[in-house]
Parts: sequence; C-alpha cells; structure tokens
Amino acid sequence: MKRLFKIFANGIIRENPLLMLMIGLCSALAVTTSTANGIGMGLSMTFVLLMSEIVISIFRKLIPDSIRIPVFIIVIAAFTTVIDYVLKAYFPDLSKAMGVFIPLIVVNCIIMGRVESFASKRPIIDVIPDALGMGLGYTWVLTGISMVRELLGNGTILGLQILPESYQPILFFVLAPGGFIVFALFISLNLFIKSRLKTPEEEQA
Amino acid sequence: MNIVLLTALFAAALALILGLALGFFKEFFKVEEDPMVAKIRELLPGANCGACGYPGCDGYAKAIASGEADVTRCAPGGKATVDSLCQLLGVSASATSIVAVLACQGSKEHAPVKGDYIGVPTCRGAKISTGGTKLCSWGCLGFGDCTMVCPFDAIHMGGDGLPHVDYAKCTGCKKCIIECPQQIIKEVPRERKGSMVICSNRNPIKAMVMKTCKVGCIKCEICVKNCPEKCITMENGIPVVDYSKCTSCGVCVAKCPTKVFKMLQDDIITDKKDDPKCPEPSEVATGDVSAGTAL
Amino acid sequence: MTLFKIFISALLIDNIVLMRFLALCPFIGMSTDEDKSIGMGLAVTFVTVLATCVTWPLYHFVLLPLGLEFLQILAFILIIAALVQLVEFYLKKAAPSLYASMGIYLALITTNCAILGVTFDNITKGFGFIEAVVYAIGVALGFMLSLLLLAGIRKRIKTSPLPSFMKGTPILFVAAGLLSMAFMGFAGLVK
Amino acid sequence: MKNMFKLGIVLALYATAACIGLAFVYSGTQKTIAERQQADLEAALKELFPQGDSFEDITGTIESPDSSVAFSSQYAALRGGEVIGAAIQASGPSYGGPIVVLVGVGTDGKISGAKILDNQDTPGLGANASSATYYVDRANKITFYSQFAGKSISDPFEPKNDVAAITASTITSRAVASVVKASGSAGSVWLSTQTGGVR
Amino acid sequence: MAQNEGRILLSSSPHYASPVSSRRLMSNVLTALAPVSIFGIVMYGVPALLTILVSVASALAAEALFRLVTKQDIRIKDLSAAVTGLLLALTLPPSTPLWMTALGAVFAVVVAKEFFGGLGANVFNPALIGRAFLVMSFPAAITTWHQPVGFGYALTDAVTTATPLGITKWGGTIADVGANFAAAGLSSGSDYWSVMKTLFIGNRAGCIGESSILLILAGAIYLLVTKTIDWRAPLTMIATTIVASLILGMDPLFGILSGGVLFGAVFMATDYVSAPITAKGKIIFGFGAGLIIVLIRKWGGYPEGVTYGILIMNAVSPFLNKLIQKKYGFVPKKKEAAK
Amino acid sequence: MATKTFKRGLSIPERKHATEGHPNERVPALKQVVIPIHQHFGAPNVSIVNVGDTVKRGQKIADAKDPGPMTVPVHASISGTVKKIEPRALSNNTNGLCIVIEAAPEDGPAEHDFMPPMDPFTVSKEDALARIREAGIIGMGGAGFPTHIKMSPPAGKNIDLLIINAAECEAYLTTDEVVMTEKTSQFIEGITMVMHITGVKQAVIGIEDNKEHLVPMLEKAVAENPRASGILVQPLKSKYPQGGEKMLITAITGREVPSGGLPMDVGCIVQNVGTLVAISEAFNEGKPLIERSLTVTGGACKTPKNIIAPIGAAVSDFPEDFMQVDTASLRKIVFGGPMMGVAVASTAVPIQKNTSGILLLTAKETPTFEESPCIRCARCINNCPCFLSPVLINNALEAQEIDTAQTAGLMDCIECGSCSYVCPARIKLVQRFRVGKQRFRAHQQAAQKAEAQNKK
Ligand SMILES: Cc1cc2nc3c(=O)[nH]c(=O)nc-3n(C[C@H](O)[C@H](O)[C@H](O)COP(=O)(O)O)c2cc1C
Ligand SMILES: Cc1cc2nc3c(=O)[nH]c(=O)nc-3n(C[C@H](O)[C@H](O)[C@H](O)COP(=O)(O)O)c2cc1C
Ligand SMILES: Cc1cc2nc3c(=O)[nH]c(=O)nc-3n(C[C@H](O)[C@H](O)[C@H](O)COP(=O)(O)O)c2cc1C
Ligand SMILES: Cc1cc2nc3c(=O)[nH]c(=O)nc-3n(C[C@H](O)[C@H](O)[C@H](O)CO)c2cc1C
Ligand code: SF4
Ligand code: SF4
Ligand code: SF4
Ligand code: SF4
Ligand code: FES
Repeated sequence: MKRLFKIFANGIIRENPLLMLMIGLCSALAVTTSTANGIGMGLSMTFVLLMSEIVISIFRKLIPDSIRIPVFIIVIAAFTTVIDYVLKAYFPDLSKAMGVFIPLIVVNCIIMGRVESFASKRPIIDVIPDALGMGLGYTWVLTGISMVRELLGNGTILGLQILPESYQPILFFVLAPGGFIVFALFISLNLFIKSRLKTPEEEQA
Repeated sequence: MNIVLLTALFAAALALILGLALGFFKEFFKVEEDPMVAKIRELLPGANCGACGYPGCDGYAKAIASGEADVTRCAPGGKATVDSLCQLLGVSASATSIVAVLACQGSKEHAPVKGDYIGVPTCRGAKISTGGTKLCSWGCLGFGDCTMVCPFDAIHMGGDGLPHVDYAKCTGCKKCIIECPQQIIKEVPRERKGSMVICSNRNPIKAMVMKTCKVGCIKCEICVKNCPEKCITMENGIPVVDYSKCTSCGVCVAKCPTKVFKMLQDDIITDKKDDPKCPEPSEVATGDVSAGTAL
Repeated sequence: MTLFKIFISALLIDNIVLMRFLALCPFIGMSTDEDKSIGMGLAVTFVTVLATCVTWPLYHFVLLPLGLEFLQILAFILIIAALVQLVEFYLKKAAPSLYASMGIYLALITTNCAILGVTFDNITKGFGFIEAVVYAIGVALGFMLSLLLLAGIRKRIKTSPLPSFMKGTPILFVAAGLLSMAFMGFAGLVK
Repeated sequence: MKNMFKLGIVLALYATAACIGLAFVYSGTQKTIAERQQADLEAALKELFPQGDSFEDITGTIESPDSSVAFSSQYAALRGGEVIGAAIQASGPSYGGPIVVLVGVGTDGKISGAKILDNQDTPGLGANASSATYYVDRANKITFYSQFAGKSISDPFEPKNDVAAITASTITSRAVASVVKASGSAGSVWLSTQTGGVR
Repeated sequence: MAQNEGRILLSSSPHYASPVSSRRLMSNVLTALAPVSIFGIVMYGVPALLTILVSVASALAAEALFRLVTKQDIRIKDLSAAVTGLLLALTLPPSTPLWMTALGAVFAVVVAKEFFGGLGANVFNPALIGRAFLVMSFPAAITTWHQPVGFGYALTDAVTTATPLGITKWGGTIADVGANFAAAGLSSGSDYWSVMKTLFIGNRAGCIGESSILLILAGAIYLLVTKTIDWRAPLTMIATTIVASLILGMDPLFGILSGGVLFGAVFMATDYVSAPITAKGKIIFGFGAGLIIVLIRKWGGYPEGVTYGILIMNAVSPFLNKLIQKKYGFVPKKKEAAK
Repeated sequence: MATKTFKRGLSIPERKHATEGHPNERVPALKQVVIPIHQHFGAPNVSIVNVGDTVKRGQKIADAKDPGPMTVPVHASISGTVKKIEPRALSNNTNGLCIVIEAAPEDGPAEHDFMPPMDPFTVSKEDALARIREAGIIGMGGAGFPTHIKMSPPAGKNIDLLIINAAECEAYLTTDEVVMTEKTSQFIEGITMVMHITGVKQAVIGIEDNKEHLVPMLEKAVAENPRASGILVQPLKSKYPQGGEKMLITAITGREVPSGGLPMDVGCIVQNVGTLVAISEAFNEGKPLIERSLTVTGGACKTPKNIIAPIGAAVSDFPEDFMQVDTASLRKIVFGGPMMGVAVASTAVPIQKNTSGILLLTAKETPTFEESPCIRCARCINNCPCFLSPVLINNALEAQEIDTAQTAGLMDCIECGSCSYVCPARIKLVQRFRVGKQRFRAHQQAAQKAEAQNKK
C-alpha cells in the first residue's frame, strides 16, 4: 500500500509533470484564464491518462513491440475523442472555452511519456496510482495557476467575486504575458519547495 | 449501425495503409548501423556540446565503439554517464585512472602575500598582471581557476585558500591540470603507493624559500640523504620520488623539516571509497530530466 | 481575409507560441541556441506543411462526406505520426547530411502541439486548401521566429547574474512573457 | 515481408476496435449535442421573443446590407401563425476575430434583443461584451448586450453616443453595434415584406 | 621597503581610469530629463509631480527591497532605478492613479530588470515594460488624457480629451487637432503651422514628459554633448518615422511632433542595456523601431507604437550585436587570403 | 607642418610636467646591481659567468646556450664581483635568474670592456647586424624584441619606411624627450645607420605635438648630418595610444597592419628613440646596452627626475640624496607608464633594458574601483583604437565561447588599456583579455599535445 501511495505521491511534486519535467506546458498556460477551465482541463487530462494507462497496461502483453507507439497513439486518441464529445454534450461552455486544447490532449507529452515508460511495463495495480498521481499533479498546478490568474485578473474565483467590487482587476494576469510570468513564479516556487523537501530526506540517506 | 460499419472500414483501411507504408519505408530505406554505436549514443546525454572533442554525441559514440576514445570524455554526462558506459562496454574506467593532486601547501596561513591585489579574481589574471599575490611565485595562486573547470564538481576551494580534490568524484579528466596557470596540479595514478612532494617552489636559496612560505622545500636534501631505498633525487630544484623503488617506508615524511612530503594513500587520496569498478545496474542514475532544459 | 493577412496574422499577431501558447515544449527545449532554433523551425515548417497537405483533403474529401468527423483526432494524429516517421526514414537514406542536422528534431515533432493544432485550425477556421497551406507556413515561421528570439535572449542571460530562484527555466518563462508583451504591439494590426 | 503484413493487420485491428468504440460514443453523444444545441437556440430565440410560440428557420432569405457583417442563419418568430419578428445570427469583425450575435427585431422596428453567441476578444476588455456581470449601467443592471433591447433601428448605433461603450474597448463596442444595426435593419425590411407595410 | 609591502597595491594596467562612472552617466540622464519633468509639472500640477515622485520612489524601493530579500548587494546608488522610475512616470498620463504608477514601477524594476540579474542584464527596457504592463492591465486609466490646466489647478477641473495622435487615429485630420487646440485655448489659431508650433512647444494633452519637443531636444543636445548617448539609434529612428510616414501618406512633421517618438528616440532607444551596443546594430535598431511605430500608427490597434517598436527591437538586439565594426587591419588580411 | 594622427584615441591626463625638460641625471655609483640574465623576447639565456668571478663593465655575462637568431646577450653594467646567481622578482612580476654583481671599490666609467668601434657604413650588413646583437640591443620602447631581427626582414618583405617612435604617448614619461634633446646627433646618426643597414631610403620621426618644441631642433640636426637624407620630422596630435606601432604606422602612412601581421607586412620598421641612440653608441663607442635613460616620477617620488641608470639598478638602492621616496603615501609602483605599465611589489625590482620609467604613485593618482556590472554603454567599443568590440569579447570569454571572442577581436587586441580606462563600470577588460589570450593559447597547446599523444 505504501508503495502504491509513493507512486501516487511522486507525481504531485517530485516528478510533477509541469513543474519538474516541463512537459505538457501548452494547456497549462492557455486554458488557465479561469479556475473552471483549469480544473476542467486537469480532470479531462486525468481521465485520458487514467483510461489510456489502464487499457495499455491490460493489453501490454498483446502489443507487438515494433508497433507499440502507433497503438498507444490510437488508444490515447480514442479516449481524447471520448472526452471531447462528452464535454461537448454535457459541458458545452467549458468545451467552448478550452477549444482546441481538448483535442490537443492527444499530443500531451505527459500521457505518451507515462504510457511508454510506465503503463507498458507495469501491472494495472501500479498504473492506477501513477495515472492519478500524475493527473492530479497536473490538475493542482493548473488549478493553482488559474486561481491566481482569475483572482488577480478578474477579482473572482470560479466566477465568484472574491475581492471587493472596488478592486480594479489587473488584466495583465488574464492575458498571455501574465500566463507566462505566473507560470514562471510557480516553477520557481516549486523548485524552492523541492529544495526544502530534499534536505531532510538526503540527510537520512 | 451504418456508421459503425463505415468507421470500422475506414479505420482498418487507414491503419493498414499507414502500417504497410511504414513497414515498407523501413525496409526500403534501411541504413546499416553498428548497433553498438546506437546503444552508446543512447547513453550519452545528447547535449552535442563537443566537450569530448568529437563532433557531437554521435561522433563520440562512434569513437568509443571503434575503441578510439575512452569513456571518460563526456563532461555534461558526468559520472553517471561514465558509469553506464562502463557497464555497457564491460570496461572499468578507473582501472588505469589517474587523479589530480595539488603540489602546494601554501595556504593563506603558510604563504604570505606581497601586496593588495586589485583585479580580476582568477589565478591566470593574477599571474599575468602581478605574478600572483603571494611572495612565493611557484605555488598555488588561490583563485580557484581549477575549480571552475572541473566537470565533475570534484575540486573545491577550501577555507585555507587552496583547492581540495574530492577523490571520490575525481575522474582524472585532467581539465584542472590543463587549466592551472602554475602547472602545479599533477596527475597521479589513483592506486599509486609511496610518498610525494607537495611543493613546487624551485627557488634554490633556502632563506628565500623560508621567507616566502613556511611549508616550502628548502633544498636541504635530508630526504635524499635519508631515504633507505635511495629513491629520491633532486630534479630541477624539487625532490622526485622513484616509485619503482619506493616502499612507503615513510622516512622522508618523518624527516622533512618543513613537512613537504606526504604519503599518497594515507594523507592525500584518502576519500577514494567509491569503488572504481562499474556500479550495479540499478544504481545507474538517469539524471534529472529538468537539468536538460536548464540553462 | 487575403492570403497575406492570414500569413501576417499567423506569423505575428496570433503568434503560435507567444499569443496562443502552443508548441511550448519545444519552445523551451529547443531554443538553447540559434542553430537549433533554425533546425527545429525548418523541421516544423516542413512537417506542418506536409501534414496540412494530407489532412485537409482527408477531412474534406473523406471524413466529412462519410460523416466521420469524430475520427478527426485519431486520424490526424496517426497520419502526422506516420508522416514524421516516413520523413525520418527517407531523410536518413536519401540525405544523411540533412538528416544529421534536422533529423534529431523530427522525433520531437510528433508530440508537438503546433502541428496538430494547425491541422485542426485549418478545419475550424474554414480555410480553403491554399489558405490552409499559407496559414501552416505562417504558423511555422512564427514558431521559428519566437524560438530564435528566445535563443537570442537566452544567449544574453547565459552570463547574467540571475537571482537564484530565477535560474533555469523560470527566467525563460519570464523572458517569454516579456516577449509576448512586446508582441502585444501587433495586436489589431490586421482586422 | 510477412511480418510486416502481420503487424499492419494487428495495428488495423486495434484501430478498428478503437474506432468502433468511438462510433458508439459518437452516436450516443451526438444526439445530446444536437438536442442541446437545438434547445439552446430555442431558449435564445424565446428570450428574444417571449411571446413567440414557434420559430421557423428562414435561413437564406435575408441578405446583409453591410459587407463586413455576415448573416449565417435566420428565423422568423411566429405567434399563432403570425410573424411577430425576425431573428438573425450575424457575425462581424472585432478585436480578436469575428463576433457572433443573435439579433432579434420586432415588427415595430425595435430591437427585441441581442445575444452574443461567440466572442474571442480579450478577457476583461472586449470579452465583457458577452458578460452577464459587466454592467454598462450598474444602477439599472444593464449589461452591454441588454442595452440594445428596445432600441429603434433608426438610431445611429454609435458607441459613446447612443450606445454605451465598454471601457477601453471601442473596437468591440463598435463591432457589436454595427452587427446589431445591420441585422436589425435587414430584419426589419424583411418583416415589412411579410406583413405588407409598416404598421 | 619591507614595512609598507603589505600596503602596496598590485593591479593590472591601466593604472588610470576615466572620471566618467556609471553613476555619472545616469545622473546626466536625470539632468537631461529635468526640463521636461518640470514642464510636465507646470502643465498638470500636483498630479504630475506626485506621479513622478511615486514612480521614482517605488522604483528605488523595489530595487532595494528585492536585492535585500534575495541577499544581493544593494546598489540603488548607481541611480539606474531612479532613471527607470522617472522615465516611466514621464510616459504616463498625469491622471494615472498613484497606486497604478507604483505597481508599474515595481513591475518594471522587479520583473523586467531584477529577475534578469539587475543593472546591465535586462533584455527589455524596464520603463517601457512598466508602461506596457500598465496599458495592458488598466487600458482605461492609461488612455485617459487631460488638457493642460497649469500648475495649481486640480486635474479634475480639466477637460478630458484625446491626444493629437488619438484624434487622427480615429479618423480625424490635422484640422481637427487644430480645432481641439483652439477650443482649449492652447494655440492661437487652428491652421497647420500654429498646430505645429503648439506641438513643438508642447502645450498639449499627452503623457507628462512627451509633449515639449523643444525641451526634449534640449535634453538630447545635453546628452550628446556630454557624450552620454550615441546619435545613431535616435537619428535613424526619427528619420525612419519621417520617411515611412511620408510613404504611407501620413504627415511626417505631425508624426514626429505628436506622440512619443522623440521622447522615445532620445531617452529610450538610447538605453544602453536593452539596445544594441554596436554601431551598425544601433542603426538597424532605430530603423526597425521607426518602421514598427509607423506600421502600428497606420494599421495597428493603438494610436501610438513607440513602446512596442522599441520593445520588439529590444528582443532583436542580441542579433544586432553580431554586426561588429570592421576591425583594424582586418580587410587587408582578407584580401591576402583571397589571393 | 600639419599634424597627423590616427582615428579615435584618448586624451588622458599627461602629468609630464614634473620631469618635462629636466636634464638626465646619472645615478651615482651603486653598491650592487641585479641583472636579469634574460631580458628579451625570444629563446632563453644562460649565465656565462660563475659566482665569485670578477667582471668588467661591458663584459658579456649571459647569452643563449646556442646563440641562435632570436637571442640577445646581456652585459655587466658595472665592474665588480659576481656575488650570487639566483631567482629574483622581475619587472614583469615573474621570478627570473639574476646575476648579482657587487661593485668593485674602484669602479668607474673609465674601466670597461667595450668592443672596438665599428663603422656601419663600411662593413657588411651581416657584420653590422652581428654587432647590434653582440651589443645586447633590444627594443627599448617596451616589448623587448631583438632589434637585429627587426632589421633583417625575411626575403620578400619589401621595407620602404623607417618610423621612429618618438610619440611617448604614455603619461608621466619624458625620457624619449630628454634623450632627443641631449643626444640629438647620436639619435640622428642612429637613424642613418639603421637606414643604411636596412637599405631603407625614407625615415619619419613621429613626435607628438606636446613635444613640438623639439621639432626645429631635430630638423636642424637632420640638416647638419651629412648622411641624413630622406628623414622627416612628423608632428602628431597628442593622443593615447599613438606610440603603439600599429597606430603610429596608421597615423603616419595611413596603412593598416593586417590582423595577425607585423609592421613589415606593410613595409615599415618601427624603432624607439632609445634604441637608435643605443645603436649609434654600439657602433661609435663599441658600447653595449648597459645603461639606459628613464623617468622616475609620481606623487610619492619626492625627487622626480630623468635619470641614466645602469641596467640592474633598483630604486631602493639609490642614495638618499639622489632619490627620495615618500613611503607613507606610496601605494603603487609601476614599471612603465600608467596605461601599459606593470605594478610590482617593491622598489627593489631591477631596471631592465626596456624599462622606460618607474612611477611611484599615491592613492590619489591611481584610483582603484570595484568592478560593477557592465551597463553596455559601448564606450569600450567606441574607444578601441583597433576597432574591436571589447564588451563582446568579454562576454564571450565569460561564456567560454572562444570562437565568438575571436571574431570580436580577442587576438587582435594590443592591450593598450583604452577600453578599461573609459569603462564607466570599471570592468578590467584588458586584464581579462590577457587571461583569455593566454588561456586560449594554453588550451590550444594542450589540445595539440593531446592530439600528438592520441596519434602515438
Ligand atoms: C492587450 C490588449 C487587449 C485589448 N483588447 C481589446 C478588445 O478585446 N476589444 C477592444 O475593443 N479593445 C481592446 N483593446 C484596446 C484597444 O487596443 C484600443 O486601445 C481601444 O479600443 C481604444 O479605444 P478606447 O477609446 O475605448 O480607449 C485592447 C488593448 C490591449 C492592450
Ligand atoms: C516613450 C513613449 C512611448 C509611448 N508608447 C506608446 C505606445 O506604444 N502606445 C500608445 O498607445 N501610446 C504610447 N505613448 C503615449 C503616446 O505618445 C500618446 O500619448 C498616446 O498614444 C495618446 O494617444 P491615445 O490617447 O489616443 O491613445 C508613448 C509615449 C511615450 C512618451
Ligand atoms: C599601446 C601601446 C603604446 C605604446 N607606446 C609607446 C611609446 O609611447 N613609445 C614607444 O617608444 N613605444 C611604445 N610602444 C611600443 C611600440 O609599439 C613598439 O613596440 C616600439 O615602438 C618598437 O620600437 P623598439 O623596438 O625600438 O622598442 C607602445 C606599444 C603599445 C602597444
Ligand atoms: C542614456 C540612457 C538611457 C536610459 N534609458 C532608459 C530607459 O529607457 N528605460 C529604463 O528603464 N532605464 C533607462 N536608463 C537607465 C538604465 O540604463 C536602465 O535602468 C537599465 O536598463 C537597467 O539595467 C537609461 C540610462 C541611460 C544612461
Ligand atoms: S591550483 Fe592552480 S588553478 Fe587551482 S587555485 Fe591554485 S593556482 Fe589556481
Ligand atoms: S578537473 Fe581535475 S579534479 Fe576535476 S575530475 Fe578532472 S582531474 Fe579530477
Ligand atoms: S586593450 Fe585591446 S580591446 Fe581594449 S582598447 Fe586596447 S586594443 Fe582595444
Ligand atoms: S565600457 Fe564597460 S560598461 Fe561600457 S560596454 Fe564596455 S565593458 Fe560595458
Ligand atoms: S508542445 Fe504543447 S504540450 Fe508540449
């Protein structure tokens, strides 16, 4: 159990796909103008990651090695299409706000990376915490970034007015440059946290 | 149901076409490659920096495969790369390896300075413009040029103003040896036993040596006279040990009035406990992915 | 929109990296020096145009008539992946020197959002074939431009005394942010 | 060679399986999507013409008087079989791309309402055009788009003049105003042909 | 000799140094900016004064605090932050709320300058990044302009108006500008030449520091005489603006007298750190900036493009720095090689 | 005559007034001299005397083991006994072997071991050049390049102009001025000798206009010398670094020495004033280069003067009534001028053949500053007389990009120091370039060595 938890926890900070591995960046910046988008994107991505990892883990012995990449692509693309249509059907506003970035989940390097390096080699029991860990690691960063951007750039979080009405929103934060700079500060913060986290552990070792 | 059928047909057709095309192209455009080169290439970091002296990682991989180059030349990869290469090739990088030993003990406390130096804080800078800041003009200048170039982070300036080699990390790449403007870092076989002279002052006048450094060789030749194996000779102002004869008896170390001699294995290369053989596969580090994108 | 407007808009105003946040991974990863930026830029240009030439007809002449639009994602990504592979094989054999300079980038391209993004844009924006190709070129050159500019900035910050918490990737995003602020000046240039 | 075919077929199998799965998902969701779109449209039309009891698709009958405004679909609002207004989905160029507005005009020559369906302008600036919480008149809780309801099509539709503009977004304001004006007047002209003269 | 050996200095040649220090150069710029600052204060009164004070103070404080927190040596004494703060203030409308001004100055100094390593390391012009940040964040406040009211009157009494460039951007002509001037009693007449005269003197709505061409030129001459700035970038920038305006059918004289071209050319295109350092690079820098300004004025979304013209060329500067001068003895060698 | 000059250049505070126009004073008899055995640019010398030997003034005491072309002997500058042969700190801040000669009590100018006089106008060119070598003559302007080598260009190089470097563009130094005033005829004769030996028909004396008052005198001396024809005195606008040979050639002829080339590549030979006087003395008196004229000055020097000192003399050995040093305010000791000179640790460093001045400076005269960040002001670029881009070289060196540094001109730098002088951020550019150059060479050598080893 502890092992599974460790796999899960790995994705949250230590190997956080966005902050540490620097992959899957596009969606992190593009859709984070509002918290709802951030959460939606994070969960969609988690869904695709989880389902792809499960399916590939199940079929891993049946996939010939030399065509594994195309097969992975097919699986990932299929689940991406599923989430795309599900969102279109049940969350049309969210779907519209995230636009092309939902289909682009298919090229999100995180999924391919996890599938290739993890799911195709491990049993399903390991795969689920990994996918959830990575997915949630991705989601919390997206949520964090989008909260900062929405709060400062619009005075709201999830559409609710948080700052007083008299607050003059700093539009910078919801525009493209703001996305870059907020993200930069997040990475920086994470590196700082990581360096703090590392010390006691290293002392033990 | 029509749409399901259509879908199936389309998907099958698309996948077949693509699959066949790929397979066909692969056969058709096959390029013969030494599989070893590819394997080696995989282990190199892919920085294509040229630090190894070959045109990119591919070039270096080829050179290793053909036995032209040894495995220790990749600076960015560091020890992890060397280790994994050792493992792949089944060689031991350290079997013949050397380490860097500083031939100077002129720490801040022992070697007085000759004036306030205002200038670029590098050894070479100080040497060129003012001949160094210490009265001894042979010894370590203490600005740490050597520490800047070590790709393995194996040499650091100590509080005493001298660089100290971390022998667990030193791979004997000679970068520091080449860099030192005083040419006082010496290459020494890691396994060598015996004593070594840790001084480079060639001034023949005892009084002048004593004025410039408290731990300098004062040319008294007591070591030469006392060595039971007669393996020490004065060469160009500095005693030199003949390691084919040296038995590590320690007489020179004991007798030297200014404590210039040190035993290599006991006093110098002490922290060598990193096994020189290739590590176990599980230990092969993969490196931090984020390091690749760092500046 | 005229072709010129499409081009300028894709190149500067809606710059794929700085304004639309696509292709960020290679933007950060491949802008370490100018040669790499150009190599990657050319490789992307080549593949984007090729992908457009294949996916546009596929969508308009196959998927749409058959009512199979929902296979768009799957079909497009498969085709791009296969194309990249084919090009790689071909280059390796036919032009090894070109492969040596461009080949290393090809592998990175399959998972590059920009290319898939462009093929989707071509459909959603309702472009005709020629427009789609021009758009693809504009986007890819815009990508190269932003890569080059960042490479120039990176060269300058290489020896700068950055504060410790900005070292590494954070400063790159700050630089990208400021670059994006400068590009805001192009906003509204073509309406 | 044989191996190649084998692999090709395996790949095809995976692809087919995946796509068939997708086909089911698609047919499952497609209905919902279509229904939802229809419902949304009706709700929007209903909002514009609360008295209307049915709507007829008359797309293609009305032509845009303004070359920069494009009409995509048009509906006639009926009440008891009688035409009481026209709704036009029109788009015009704005700051961040085309802005799509559904404009309703009544037989009285007054705009019955405008609803912004798609707006790609800057969040916080042009995007406020479609925001339900951005008020051009805070006191009366009038949003930017709701100010058009009740305006006569003979008005000049000039931002900062008879139309309250969004702060620092003249371009967006103008774009919406001109789309509304064009749709309104074209709709009105069409309506007059339906009832045989102005009432 | 022995007794004073410890005190003898060892250093590399040259053992001489010119009296011109970084701080001296920065204070030269402050001196050159003094007349336009005073003119701005005289035109808009206390709000302008406060904007300037707040901006300079925030810039200095931001730099000092940042370097304190990040444990670096504090070097506000070099006055570069003061220059940034002053320049930022001078490119803002006088009615800018003070907290916005402060925020802009902090952003300019912290994000554009200190994140990159402080003085000398920034890639983009900090003051202009500060301005761009404010324009982007608070477009309404930063594009609210007032007619000059004179010192001692509250700005709230003043008529809000459009700037000359703003008038022409939204379809107006120079005659409309003249009418605007005449209505506010700023010019004696509304004919072409009295408009130009007013623009030259600077008695018109706009940013605090940009309006008086006369005083900007005086500052430019001071900077040129003290060899603080190089003539290349400003001259080519202005010349390109003139030529490009002519080609695109806009009035070139109006083009350089209105808006911020001259101010930008003299004080901002000459920023050492963010502009190219080579002579040829400076020429291309000026050319590019001038061109972008005119393109934005003609077709862009803003009335004025100085900020973006300079910022975009800042990004190109690393490449322009490759255009180094012809080295001594370089060509003959080449010829020899050719032989 | 119109003054000429080169493009760019600095005007630095000259501070020559303290010794300007002062006649040369001969250093009183010293107890000992410390003569470095190797003073020239080229293959190393060895001592040819032993401890305990007695030597005579002018006697050869060191020469190359194998007296090849790039070697120059060294002579005893006083008569006496060889006390020691040991390493001492030299004026370039290295330790080098020196021969310490203790003066014989009866030492005087009369006692010497000179060569017989020789007429350069009648002997063969080879003999004349051999005499210049035997007399131990090296360039006295600074670099210490063997003069006989300079005067025998390889076949194919066509030399048409001799340039006499009388610019003395460095601050403080006035020795060339005094030598020209006092030894005018020897100077002109030296020129005619070099012209004859090298077969050059044209000579130009380049002299900065702060010494314009010497021009008529020189012109008169030229007119008076029957052999002097084709000698022109050319006033130059006072600017640093006019005395750099590349700048001087450009100022006078407009030619540019190609990158990596030598003056002879553009048909010129450049000689310092002192060198020419030494040549004339070597022929007329058979006197080797055993003493030279130099300026000792600076704020911490209570008795600034132009002196004639034996090679190997040290200021610390000068008698109190001849030279007084204000040790309390002395902060820096510079061998050479303030722009190019070398700061040494003590006044005991011996005078060498190429020491044109010793400056004893106070803190006020040599302000020292901390380096601050480069503000990219481009002053260094605009003031480099070689049209290099120092800031770019520096950046490239910092980034370890040696190729970029090369393109920006690292190896073309003449180390004049103009860039460091003007840098408002006080960046020690030249010093870094010296380091960079040396590192570059060291790495090249290491690479060559490694390659050679690999081949084996
Ligand atoms: C980043 C940015 C985004 C903008 N987005 C919009 C927009 O979406 N719609 C708009 O009308 N104006 C937008 N503007 C402002 C315009 O460029 C222009 O300044 C404004 O329309 C001028 O009109 P005003 O008279 O209302 O100030 C934006 C400005 C900036 C800096
Ligand atoms: C150096 C400088 C740069 C400026 N850059 C811009 C700019 O990029 N965009 C802008 O709209 N105004 C800029 N301004 C302000 C304009 O000169 C002018 O005051 C403003 O555009 C007024 O026009 P508007 O109110 O019609 O926008 C700048 C001013 C200065 C002094
Ligand atoms: C920057 C610089 C300044 C120099 N200034 C002088 C000078 O003022 N007088 C001089 O004789 N040599 C000066 N030299 C040395 C000359 O370049 C050249 O070596 C010398 O004139 C050659 O003559 P010599 O061989 O007789 O010494 C200077 C060199 C450099 C690089
Ligand atoms: C001639 C000159 C022009 C300057 N222009 C600017 C400027 O436009 N913006 C700015 O922030 N600082 C300017 N500075 C100050 C300083 O260079 C600037 O803060 C640096 O960019 C900070 O690294 C200027 C300084 C000088 C000497
Ligand atoms: S060992 Fe050499 S390089 Fe290292 S600090 Fe000493 S002198 Fe410098
Ligand atoms: S640089 Fe020196 S200390 Fe570092 S690994 Fe190489 S030889 Fe060892
Ligand atoms: S020291 Fe070199 S780089 Fe500096 S000014 Fe002189 S020649 Fe130019
Ligand atoms: S003179 Fe100094 S501050 Fe100016 S550019 Fe050169 S190195 Fe930088
Ligand atoms: S390139 Fe877009 S997520 Fe990696």
